[in-house]
Amino acid sequence: MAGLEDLYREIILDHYRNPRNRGELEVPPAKVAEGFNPLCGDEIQVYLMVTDGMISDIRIGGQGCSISQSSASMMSTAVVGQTPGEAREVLRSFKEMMSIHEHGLDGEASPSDQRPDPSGLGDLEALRGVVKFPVRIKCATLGWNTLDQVLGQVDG
Amino acid sequence: MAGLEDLYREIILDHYRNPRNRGELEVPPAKVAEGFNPLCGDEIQVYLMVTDGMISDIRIGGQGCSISQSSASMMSTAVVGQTPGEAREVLRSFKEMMSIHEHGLDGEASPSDQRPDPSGLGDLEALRGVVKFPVRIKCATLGWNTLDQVLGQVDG
Amino acid sequence: MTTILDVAAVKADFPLLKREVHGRPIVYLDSAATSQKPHQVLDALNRYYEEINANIHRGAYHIAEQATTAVEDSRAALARFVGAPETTEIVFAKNATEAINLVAHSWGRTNLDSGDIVLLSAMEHHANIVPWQQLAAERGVEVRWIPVGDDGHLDFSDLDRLLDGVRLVAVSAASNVLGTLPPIRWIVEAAHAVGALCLVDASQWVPHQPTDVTAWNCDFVVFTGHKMCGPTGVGVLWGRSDLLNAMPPFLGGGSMIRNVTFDGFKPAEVPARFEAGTQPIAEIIGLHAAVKYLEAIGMEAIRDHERDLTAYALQTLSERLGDDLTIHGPNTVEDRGGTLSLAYRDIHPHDLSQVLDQHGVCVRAGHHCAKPLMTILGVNATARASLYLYNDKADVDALVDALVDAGEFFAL
Amino acid sequence: MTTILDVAAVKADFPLLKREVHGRPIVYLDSAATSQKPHQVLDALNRYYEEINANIHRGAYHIAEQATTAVEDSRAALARFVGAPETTEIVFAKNATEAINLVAHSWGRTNLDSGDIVLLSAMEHHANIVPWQQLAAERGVEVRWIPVGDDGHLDFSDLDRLLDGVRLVAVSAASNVLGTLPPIRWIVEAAHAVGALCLVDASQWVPHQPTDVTAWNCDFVVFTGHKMCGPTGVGVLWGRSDLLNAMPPFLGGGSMIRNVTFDGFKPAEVPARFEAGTQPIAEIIGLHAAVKYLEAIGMEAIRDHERDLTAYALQTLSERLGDDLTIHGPNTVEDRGGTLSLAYRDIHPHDLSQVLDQHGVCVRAGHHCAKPLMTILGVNATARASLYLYNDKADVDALVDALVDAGEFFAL
Ligand SMILES: Cc1ncc(COP(=O)(O)O)c(C=O)c1O
Ligand SMILES: Cc1ncc(COP(=O)(O)O)c(C=O)c1O
Repeated sequence: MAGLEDLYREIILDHYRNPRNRGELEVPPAKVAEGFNPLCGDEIQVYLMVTDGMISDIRIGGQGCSISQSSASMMSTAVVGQTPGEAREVLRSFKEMMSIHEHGLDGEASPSDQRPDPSGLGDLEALRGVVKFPVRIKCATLGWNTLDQVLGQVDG
Repeated sequence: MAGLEDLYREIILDHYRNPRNRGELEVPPAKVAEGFNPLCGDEIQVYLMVTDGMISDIRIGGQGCSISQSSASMMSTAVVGQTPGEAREVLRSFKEMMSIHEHGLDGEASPSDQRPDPSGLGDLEALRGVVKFPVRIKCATLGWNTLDQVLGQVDG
Repeated sequence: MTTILDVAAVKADFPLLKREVHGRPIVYLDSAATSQKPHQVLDALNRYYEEINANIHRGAYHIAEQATTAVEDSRAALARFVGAPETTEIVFAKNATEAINLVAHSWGRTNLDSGDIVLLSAMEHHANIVPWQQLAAERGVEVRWIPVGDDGHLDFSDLDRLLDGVRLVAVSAASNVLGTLPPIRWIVEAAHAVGALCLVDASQWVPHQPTDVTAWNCDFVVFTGHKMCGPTGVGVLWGRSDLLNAMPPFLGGGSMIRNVTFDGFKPAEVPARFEAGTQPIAEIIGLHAAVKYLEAIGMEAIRDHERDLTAYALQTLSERLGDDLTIHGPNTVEDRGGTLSLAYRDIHPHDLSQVLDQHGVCVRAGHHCAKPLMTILGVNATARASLYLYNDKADVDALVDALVDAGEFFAL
Repeated sequence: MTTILDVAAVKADFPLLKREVHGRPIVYLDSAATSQKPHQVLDALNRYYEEINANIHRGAYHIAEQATTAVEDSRAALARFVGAPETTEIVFAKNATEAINLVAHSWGRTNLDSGDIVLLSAMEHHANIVPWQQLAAERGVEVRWIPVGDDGHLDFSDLDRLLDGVRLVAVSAASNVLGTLPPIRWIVEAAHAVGALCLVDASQWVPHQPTDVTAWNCDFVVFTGHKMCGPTGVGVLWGRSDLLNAMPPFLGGGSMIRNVTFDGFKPAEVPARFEAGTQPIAEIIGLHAAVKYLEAIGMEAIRDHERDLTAYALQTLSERLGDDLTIHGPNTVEDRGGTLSLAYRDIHPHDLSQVLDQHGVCVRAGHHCAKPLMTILGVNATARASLYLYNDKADVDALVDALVDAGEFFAL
């Protein structure tokens, strides 16, 4: 049985209370994409500035729950300074961590829950507990899906 | 529990084997209407000739099961020689006999099943047992609903 | 004559309410999303499958007749339950959503064209918005909105102007977010006065209050089985017979035809015309059991019980949580149902409902399929607690305790 | 490796097959209309309602998560069961009929216009006829027919000419009247060769044979839960993801949106886009239990069992009833399923099935929602006996005995 502490790790609450890289960037030169969680109405904007083939700045706008906000905040610190290709790699690893496999009716943890960290996701690992709460996965991935969209607008 | 003998009274089988007034009439001067039982595909044509305000001839065409065929045959003998108004009255009485009220899940007979004959339906009374077989009610009323249609084409 | 509802006895009828969540007894406060089911309904489903399961309207054999009769008995019971003049005015659908889509496709696409206006309230559920927006996108029908005031009531101050040129008014009898109970009879009268029809989305009304479509004098009513103690998979459209008789079919397939040839088809009579394919037979029969269950308790008793409980909730919440808590919508029980949309401090509804879940308290977090209304409230989401016949004061107390606990958790 | 089906053990799983009718054990031979349900499916329904009943995709609380997971698990299981490449290609509907209507409305009204041609077989069920005739009446789409030969097979002799200008071929994988099993893979190839898509109505296939939509290489497949040991109220559409992704929504309402504003809505991703309103949650979960049940027995074993039983039926019927009996459709088990449409002397099918009912034997009488095919057969109706995994030789014997008795009754 998953408890609150699996979901609300300290680092998550910290990013929620003190979100990193909040705000906007001027578009253009930056790019922006907007994501919705159609289930709960959360929305998020991801602003991305790529300079010399590197993510030189990223900003997060919008509203959401602690999970979507902290996940986006962590995401912003994880990808800033990376190339778009590297960011896509992190994105892929994160989404893989979030992918649910067969959950039993009794909410057992999925196999991915026990796997060691193959990807060096670092702090983002704290979000692993979200897979025990399938409904919240959409919260955790909202920012990332929006990053995916905005990355689609940049080359390389 | 209703048995076969409730449904297939001897007089019904007789009308099925020896249908009265089968055939067609020339249209015009006669009127014709066609009825379908959408559930089983049965179809029937009722030809009606009204002369001097009286049903001077009626013919039944089409195909159907013993219940729909015998019911139409009995109907034809019941209304020939009547005025359209009198035929409508028989129609009303017959449909009333056929109307199902609440049947329990265990197929108890409906109240109308026990009622004495208020209408002088005569031979048609033999069809009363059909109400114990709700699916067959559409068979029994097919000819009558078609009569209703063709009566709609005549005046008076 | 007030009937009294014995809530302990009622609660005992609902198997799910005996379960525990996270080691605590469940406190189910999400009946606006879907209600729990009494064992009487589950028994009816099992009885159907174990004794008379057969396809309907087509078999001459015994169990097929029993199944057919059971489905038609359900139709008759539903007609009585909502005060419909004719049994044939009851059309079964898979949910309220399909029922509204049926009207939008069949009546709407026959009667509405470019420039025609549909008037909705701004507190409608998406089920009563999107079908009309589809019509708008497809053929230039205009959608207009009755605004919602700060008090959570519809604002009729500009109604005359809004009604100008309107062909259909489509409103909810009870809001699934605010609990608001708009004056349906009065709205229908206003609609009819300008020659418009009125569709009432009674999804949040029929489970909680006595319903009389004849007294409402409206034209279409929809509601959904799973919110009224019935199974999932069945909804209901009631329509005035003259309207239904004039409407073309929506879904095409088996049972809705009078004849099919290589050249085309002729539709069947109403209601078969609108019931294509194998119906949700078990679900229709289960819904009948739900209606019987509700009738045995009495819709007046249910309404009174919920009103008392709502009053208790409004009072307790405000006493114990004070200004930390906002309850959206009307604040007196006279003009609201037991659906309470809450905002507690600045805790996001999703997080709130997650902490409440640890207490076994089930509330819904989200936009409740009413995004336009959310923009009026100025939020993305609310946490919604909704009461039903099986809830009691202890449930309300558990909600308040859990809210206090959530406040502490996120204040850390 | 042939798995053997233990029919006595299977029969014991089905509560309804233990009942009596008119004092005789029931002999259920109407599975083409709807199948009986094993207790495993009823148990799953009860477990859902008693333990995790909650609306899905919207609640953060525990039982809502469990219900959501259970529904998505069912989707994944169905995808595997029919060989779908992607789980998101499985769309839930209320029955096969709605699934076809979904394609006709969403894909059809986007892609077909006046003069475009839809090619159907002349043995289709009304569910796969009327939606296309509606499209024909609405926008001048032309419906063309693959004829049926005297042998009960589709007649492809003129196929090249028939395919000219065709945009969609829509055929059944198994006829619900004749038992015919048309060569789907070959038909799909022919359709694709002229740039047409192919929709397969697998309502009478999926319950009885291993299914592989990838091997068929077709574009849409529909089937219906209640014919495959599942509950009423749920059907399935499988569609190629590139097609589904390009299709607009059909029913509008909750859950199928990405966003709704006063100005309009944006649809959600596939499959949510096509699942408006509260889904048949219990039914989807019950269907999963049915899939597990069928998989545990093995679809090959079921197919082999039915083939053996059909061979036995064909032989026994002809031995004992001789020329008094006509069996419509293919007369060898290699190219037919266990659906036997019968004509016995000149006894009307309705009367036949009525007498059979007195023996506890359930067969269907009527046009089986295939009126165009009936005109080809030159009849208004047939009596149809259809076999499934729980039927045995004793059931076939009971059918023959009852037919003999009916012959005597009406010969009086
Ligand atoms: C071949 C075929 N297609 C479609 C259907 C329609 O299925 P449903 O009534 O469940 O929509 C049926 C069964 O009635 C069928 O036999
Ligand atoms: C007011 C209102 N209308 C319509 C609906 C739609 O009901 P369903 O999802 O059963 O179609 C709901 C519930 O979701 C509702 O609350």
